[in-house]
Amino acid sequence: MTLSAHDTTETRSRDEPSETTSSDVVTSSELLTVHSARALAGRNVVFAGHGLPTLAVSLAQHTVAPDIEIVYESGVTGARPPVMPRSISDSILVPGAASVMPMTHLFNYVLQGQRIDVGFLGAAQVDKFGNLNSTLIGEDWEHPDSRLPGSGGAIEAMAGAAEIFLVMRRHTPRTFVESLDFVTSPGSKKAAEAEVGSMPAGSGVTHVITDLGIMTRFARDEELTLTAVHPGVDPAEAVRQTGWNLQVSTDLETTQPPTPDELALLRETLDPTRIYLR
Amino acid sequence: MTLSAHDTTETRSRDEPSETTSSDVVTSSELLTVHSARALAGRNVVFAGHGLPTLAVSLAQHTVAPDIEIVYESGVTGARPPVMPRSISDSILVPGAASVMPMTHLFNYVLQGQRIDVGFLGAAQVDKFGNLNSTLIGEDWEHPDSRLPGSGGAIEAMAGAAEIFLVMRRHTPRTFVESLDFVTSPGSKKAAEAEVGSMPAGSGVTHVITDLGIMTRFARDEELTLTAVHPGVDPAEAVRQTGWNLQVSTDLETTQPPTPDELALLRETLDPTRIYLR
Amino acid sequence: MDKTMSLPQAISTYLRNGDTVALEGFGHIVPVAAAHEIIRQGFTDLVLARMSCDVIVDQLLGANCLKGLISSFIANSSAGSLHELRRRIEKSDPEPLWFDEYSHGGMVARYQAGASKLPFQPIASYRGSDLAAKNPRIKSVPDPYGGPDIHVVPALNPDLTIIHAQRADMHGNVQAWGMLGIQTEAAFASHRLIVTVEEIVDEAVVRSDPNRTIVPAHVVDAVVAVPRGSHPHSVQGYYDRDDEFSRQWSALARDAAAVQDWLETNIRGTSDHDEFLATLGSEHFERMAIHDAYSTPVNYGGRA
Amino acid sequence: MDKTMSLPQAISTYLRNGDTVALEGFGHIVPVAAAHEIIRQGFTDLVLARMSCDVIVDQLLGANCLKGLISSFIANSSAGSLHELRRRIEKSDPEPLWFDEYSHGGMVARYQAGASKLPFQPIASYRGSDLAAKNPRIKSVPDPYGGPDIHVVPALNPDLTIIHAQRADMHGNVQAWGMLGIQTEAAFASHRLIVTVEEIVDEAVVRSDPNRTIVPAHVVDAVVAVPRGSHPHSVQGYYDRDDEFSRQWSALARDAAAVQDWLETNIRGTSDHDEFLATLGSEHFERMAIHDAYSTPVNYGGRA
Repeated sequence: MTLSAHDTTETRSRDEPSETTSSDVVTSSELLTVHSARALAGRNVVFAGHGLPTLAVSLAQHTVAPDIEIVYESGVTGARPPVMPRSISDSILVPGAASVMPMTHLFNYVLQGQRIDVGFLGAAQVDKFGNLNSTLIGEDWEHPDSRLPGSGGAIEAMAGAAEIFLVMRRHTPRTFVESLDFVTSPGSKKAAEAEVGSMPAGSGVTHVITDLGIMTRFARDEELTLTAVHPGVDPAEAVRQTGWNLQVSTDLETTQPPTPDELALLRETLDPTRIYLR
Repeated sequence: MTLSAHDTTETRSRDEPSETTSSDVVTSSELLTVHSARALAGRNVVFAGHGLPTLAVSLAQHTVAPDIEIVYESGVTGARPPVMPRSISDSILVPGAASVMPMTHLFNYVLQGQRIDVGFLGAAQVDKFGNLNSTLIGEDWEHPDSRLPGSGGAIEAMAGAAEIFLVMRRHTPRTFVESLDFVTSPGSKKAAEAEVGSMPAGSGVTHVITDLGIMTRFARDEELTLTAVHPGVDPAEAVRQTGWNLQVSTDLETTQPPTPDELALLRETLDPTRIYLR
Repeated sequence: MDKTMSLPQAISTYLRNGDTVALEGFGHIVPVAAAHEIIRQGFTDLVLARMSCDVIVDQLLGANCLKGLISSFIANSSAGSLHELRRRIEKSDPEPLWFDEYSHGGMVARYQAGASKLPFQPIASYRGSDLAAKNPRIKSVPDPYGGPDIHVVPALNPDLTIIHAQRADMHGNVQAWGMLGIQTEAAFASHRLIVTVEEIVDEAVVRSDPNRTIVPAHVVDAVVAVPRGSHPHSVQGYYDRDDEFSRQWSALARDAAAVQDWLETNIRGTSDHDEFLATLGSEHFERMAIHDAYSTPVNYGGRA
Repeated sequence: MDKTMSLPQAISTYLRNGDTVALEGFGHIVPVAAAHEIIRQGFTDLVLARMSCDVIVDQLLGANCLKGLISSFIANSSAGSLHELRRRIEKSDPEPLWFDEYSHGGMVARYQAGASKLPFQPIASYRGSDLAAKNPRIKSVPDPYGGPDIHVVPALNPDLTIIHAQRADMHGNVQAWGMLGIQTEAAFASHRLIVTVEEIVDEAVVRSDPNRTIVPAHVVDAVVAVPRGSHPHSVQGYYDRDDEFSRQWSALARDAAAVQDWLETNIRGTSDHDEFLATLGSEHFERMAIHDAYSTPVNYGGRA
């Protein structure tokens, strides 16, 4: 899993970590966290789960967005846990937090209330318009091959947040698919095309941050477009690992590797025991 | 305002207080409070304003309904104020109370939530089916002769409570009317006859306690019937003072005067400084 | 982010003529000082949303700040009538007032829908009431689960909400206790939010009791320290209500000219809330003194 | 009124076969001991309402207590899958399960409508979701204010709700802090209500902080003292979560026979919650120890 310096201009293999300017070995988690944090510049209120999104928001607070505030699904805002939380309902989030809202306030007034700038979500499947499936794999909805956790608050985050950032640890054709087995959280295009229901407040998925690069989409009817690859990633590989005919930006960029400062913050200040920085 | 013993068998004048078995002078407030308290037997949760209803519930707690609980419109339950509150939003209600609910809980979960056995209301006008007006006097709704406070929570108490007790200090044809100028809080009959809206949960006004006697009504389509007069009150006087053709029960009773115990509780324990026992 | 500012600055920054402004607080922690500052700055054509009216409604009307009122109870609590308001409604004197009337339950539902960004909220209590007949904004929808049509009230989304509370940190995490009214919903429903508080406290105080926070910082635009900002209403743990003030208002406001004199002397004639309080005299507040009654601390501890 | 009773007595008094029972608590203050007592008493044909599933859902399924589930998240938090539940849904093994699925927002709205005795609650988030297409109980109504039709979810009114909290007085005034979930709404929505608590305290403790009460006494049928009643979930200020227990469950429950063995030994083989805890050993709980972090008291004082 180590990477020698001469590999940087070549297409690296999937399981190899990328490299930083300081020649440190950067894990996939670190890479995803750093790019998630950078994408938070200019945003104020973030709805996030534990793990990478929490780390990304913490890093953003130390770098691009000092005043950014994180809201957890458990109703906690302004948490300052002494150690990384183990889940969004870890009671370690509560001592010293700025507020704990009852669930009616969190779901009605904050999420549906359109108070969130960016919601972080994960998914089992995503399609080209940023529709998400976290419910099931298989064709028979009543007897799926694999039953997944379901929405939780994902549907509300998608509908209420101004933007959704999707973090996917593994960019593969099984997760980036042409057609979802189940549309749990519809993106803005699919929602707009439906016949019934309130229009979603935001743009749906605007950033997908994967181990290969970054896809973005800005307008409702726009497809996710590969706008950046990580150093050493061949854009053709990203296209191959995507289950639809992925559009590649004519201005395709190579992401700037994590800086020594970013890595030092992550490793020494934010997750020194490497709970999430696997 | 004093009353000598030989008057007890005669029809007393409106402004004279009635008499107790112990020959104490009983004020109108005391009389109304005692009969309101007695009517609370068997009830558990009461929605009440300050003043007479508060006193009545306190008296009931000491007599016919030891476990009865009072809920205030300000969200306070189980209040134990050291002195009588001056209004339902007097912050003297809070120290030592069992709970203070936010207004969403009080209006949605307690009142609309049908958690109230008896709601005490007053009104500027009441009609034979227990419809109440607390909005305006006059024929032009946009420019009334006299604009009154409006509903407050009266509409919600009427619709959500199992029963409403109406306390009217002065029984007159101006307040007991054939036709209301404005139906603020519809009784169960009028509500049922309307074309739109959820059916009310309870029976509407079941008891009207006045300075002349007590009217009751039990079924939705039943009119208020004079079922008792206070000692010394001619039932014909109650009929005269009512703006509709008041039905008088064939089993008309004379109310039992306040007992020495009830009066002692009111005067010495519950309102020793006579804030409400005018 | 430090959101503290002065009251004049907060009002001039976040209020515009013609706005719908919610001033909430149910006989307790009422933003009275903020209402007075609105008068001082001479705002006009406002629509005021306030469940339970009180002296500030008469005062804002007398100062010609309001073109409309959204309310569910228009008396001066137990202190009597609001005569400036009654003159407007009964006699269109000095001019008509647009009055959008609901019950308390209807106002709660309107704020709740507004905070939740729903177009409306169902309400079960309006069947047969003339209030629903009179107000065309109270509508109904069918019940797809088989019950009768149900009334709905529209979302209320004020341009500006102002609330008063016991304390906040400089970021705008607001804590209040005692009778809470509809402040949280009015705050979330609003496009802009000013919070006046008895004290701005160190964030460590707020963070020692996060369940006490009624409005989180990200909803707040300005935090203003205004001691005695709720007078003549009470603030639990700080001062009692001034019933004499409220009763005297109901007597004074029978005379429209007296209202103008009072506003000229006490509001327009004072530069700020401190100066207004000074006109009442310091002995005045001795009557409103409270005793102390502290809550039993609870343990927020997590794993060691 | 003294509403205290033992857990077996409370469950046998207020639960019936076939009931819809809500067990709420969002990864914190979860009524685990009460779920185990339901298993011990052998109830069947229950429909369980629970927003976020956890080990007790697998355990109630394994014990054949449930014919149905109403939920919005069916994993074992971050600890893995609930395999007993997955077998039921994926393979109807050992038999089909009626599963009424919503999002968290939909469950919140259902409880809120139930608590408010409304037939339904509007919800803005379901446009375009297959969840709404799949579930015929998610319907829509027109918006009389001119917007698009809006989705609605039906009221949820459990026959019995059970919640766990830090403390209550004997009358049933319940106080909780930390992450609160949907307990207040589940309590008010229910026809019957059992509250298990870490401690039954003197009413003076409760009454020193009335804003901390999440459910007032008049809604409560039974109050039961069950220390460590939420294990393996945390109770703020009392004990931490037992993640190892939850992870081990996800491993164990891959084997249906192991689930039966576990229930036989640990639940049916123990007479009550204390005996269940004793099987874990007292050292087990040292890992869940917490430090203390007390709230700053607030002043509830009124006029002297």
